[in-house]
Amino acid sequence: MQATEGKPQKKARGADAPMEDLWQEGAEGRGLSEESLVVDLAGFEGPLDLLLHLARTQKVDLTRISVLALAEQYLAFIDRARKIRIELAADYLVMAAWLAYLKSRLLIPKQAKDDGPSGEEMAASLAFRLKRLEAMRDAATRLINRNRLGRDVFARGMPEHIVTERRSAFEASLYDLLSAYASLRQRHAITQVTIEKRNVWSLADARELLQLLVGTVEDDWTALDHFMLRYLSDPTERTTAIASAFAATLELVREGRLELRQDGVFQPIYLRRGPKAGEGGEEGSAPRD
Amino acid sequence: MTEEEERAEVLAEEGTVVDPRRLHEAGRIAEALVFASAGPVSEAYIAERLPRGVDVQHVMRALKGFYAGRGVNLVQVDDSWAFRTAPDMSFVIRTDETEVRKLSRAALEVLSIIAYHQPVTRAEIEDIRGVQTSKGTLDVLMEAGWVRFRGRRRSPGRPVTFGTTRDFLDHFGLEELRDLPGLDELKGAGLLSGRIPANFQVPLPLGEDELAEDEDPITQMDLEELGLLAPGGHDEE
Amino acid sequence: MTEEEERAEVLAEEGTVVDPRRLHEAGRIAEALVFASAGPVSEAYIAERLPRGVDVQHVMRALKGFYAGRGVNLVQVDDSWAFRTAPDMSFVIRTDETEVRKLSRAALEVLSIIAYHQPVTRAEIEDIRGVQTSKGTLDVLMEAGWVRFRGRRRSPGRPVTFGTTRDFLDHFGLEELRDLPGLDELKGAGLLSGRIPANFQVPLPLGEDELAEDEDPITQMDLEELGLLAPGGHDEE
Repeated sequence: MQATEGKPQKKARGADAPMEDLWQEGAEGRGLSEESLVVDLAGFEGPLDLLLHLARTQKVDLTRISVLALAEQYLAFIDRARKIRIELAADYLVMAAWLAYLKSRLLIPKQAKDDGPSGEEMAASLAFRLKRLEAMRDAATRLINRNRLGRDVFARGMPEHIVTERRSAFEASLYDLLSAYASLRQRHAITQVTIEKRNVWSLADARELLQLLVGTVEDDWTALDHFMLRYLSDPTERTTAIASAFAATLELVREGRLELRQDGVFQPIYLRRGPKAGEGGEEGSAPRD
Repeated sequence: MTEEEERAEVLAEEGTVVDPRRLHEAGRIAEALVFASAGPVSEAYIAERLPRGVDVQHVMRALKGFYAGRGVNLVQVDDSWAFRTAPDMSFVIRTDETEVRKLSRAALEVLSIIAYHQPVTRAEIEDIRGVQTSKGTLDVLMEAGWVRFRGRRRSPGRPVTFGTTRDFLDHFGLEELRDLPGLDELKGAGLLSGRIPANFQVPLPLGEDELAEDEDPITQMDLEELGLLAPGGHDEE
Repeated sequence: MTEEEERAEVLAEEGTVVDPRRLHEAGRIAEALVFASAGPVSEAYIAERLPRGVDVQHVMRALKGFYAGRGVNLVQVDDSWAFRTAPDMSFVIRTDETEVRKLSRAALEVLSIIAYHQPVTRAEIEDIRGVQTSKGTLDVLMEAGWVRFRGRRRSPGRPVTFGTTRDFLDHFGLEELRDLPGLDELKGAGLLSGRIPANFQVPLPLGEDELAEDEDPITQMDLEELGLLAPGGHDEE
């Protein structure tokens, strides 16, 4: 864009910016830098995207990358993620397994009667996929930076109606047709499904109930299950109630309103008033001393 | 028909000289037709309305040349023609209302894969990207009018194939698909096929000299760890 | 008069010397501005965007002359400028032509049901849509040439069955009915969400020329009986 006239120029930037931001955001959102290997998979679109990013850190043409080093990097990355207990999507783990296999293929001499693909073939196919993905990304960038209609190039603003080219006087695209059909069918399909309403205890429900209970708990240890059962009329609610209640108990313990004790695995959980049991229940439901 | 007209017509059919006045008139008609429309007008439609014996391609080419250096250019989009402002005029015309659809990174990637690989099935798109196409991505592209169902692949399951539309060409200022940037190089490099091309360089797997600065070469330790890599991750940093 | 001559004339009138390249550039800008605008553009607006020291009136007069003999003219409306197709071009640009209408939502729904579920009776269409279909909707689709009577169902009342036409396929860019995307593809394109029951199905439409087992071909008799012998049948009753 040439010309320096203030206003339109600024507009021009403004219009360009979102497109570029989109890309930059994508790059910045990746929690992976060369210095510190911070693990964050949020910015990546699947294992291939992550691999491509790692490959770029090798700073060589993709046809010349060391696939072995790449596999190492990826596996190290995944290890790190598991260590800090990041839940990895299955496809990341599948890729890790494949790369571990590839690594073994590359390092262990080929056996005589081995009919699987050779390590070199596997490496080549990986390099090819990375190269192809990168090529498509470059193509996308070049495409988006072309002179685009409505942004850089404009159509006649005041069109006149010319004799219609279509034989039909109606206009509709295949997309219109299909989306009409899909949403119609979907609308009816969904209204026919009735999902049985499940009674679920929310954490808030459980907390409220427990705070009520705290007032009645003596200084003696009492079993949690015991408590819960007392308030449950419907047996189907048991599981959800106990789960939510337990989570709420932990919260109350942290706040010092409750103490918990369990003698062993699968043993009943006991609770009693904590040192700060009487202090301000923020919902008015908790009795104040 | 006068003798002269007859002669002109014969000549026109032979692709030679045409009465210049007639050619001028044909140019005016074509110009008016394309100018009147905001969208591209097909060559066949224009041809039907030209005086008999005038070659539409000849007329359009002359018109294109005539407008080449002006503020408004005649451009070809597939088998159609449209007037568009010259690209270097964008800075004058841009207004506040000027807004172009913003595509997500994923949508843009899918769009370019469809453009370069068409006809392409959804499975192929996913193979190239290495991830499932999230719901709504193809939807957005179809709604924008850039992507369409093309047909079905003659293979098991007859999967639907996707391709781009004329609006796509129009939007990105392409005359035809062959004008896609870098198409020939990509083809030449075999990057538009599903299979690894024969000439694709196989990287040297043990090229230690190609390691990046922040990488260590493989050690005996690593070798021992082989096979045990998945669950543990016992090494300290 | 050529552009060059026009420019020379303007200069002579002015009595000043303006760089001809600058003048040409000013013409391009004015041209692009007027072309892209949705309404007539005021001279003041154009003037603001021209290179400094260029007189807008001279630029516009020169442009007007440039387009005078062409298929498109630059015309002045009060103090504003607009492009209009040349008056003698009205025989190609018939502005009285009916506008292309968008198909209504209801019509789209009915059309898509007919496409997927053909051969289908009116009662069945209504059953799938869950609402009554007005006669007008089917009429519109027939008028558009996308829907036709296929035959009659061999069931009580012998209801008429509907199907799509060759024009339907042409218009929507389909080679055959089997090219209509199926359940998986609709899902894949994001048109159907995952929240659909397991027994949900999208039918595979029956080809245009095949009759279903319980279907009889439609006859001339039937058409007359239905009172639907279209345009030709202006018979008195």
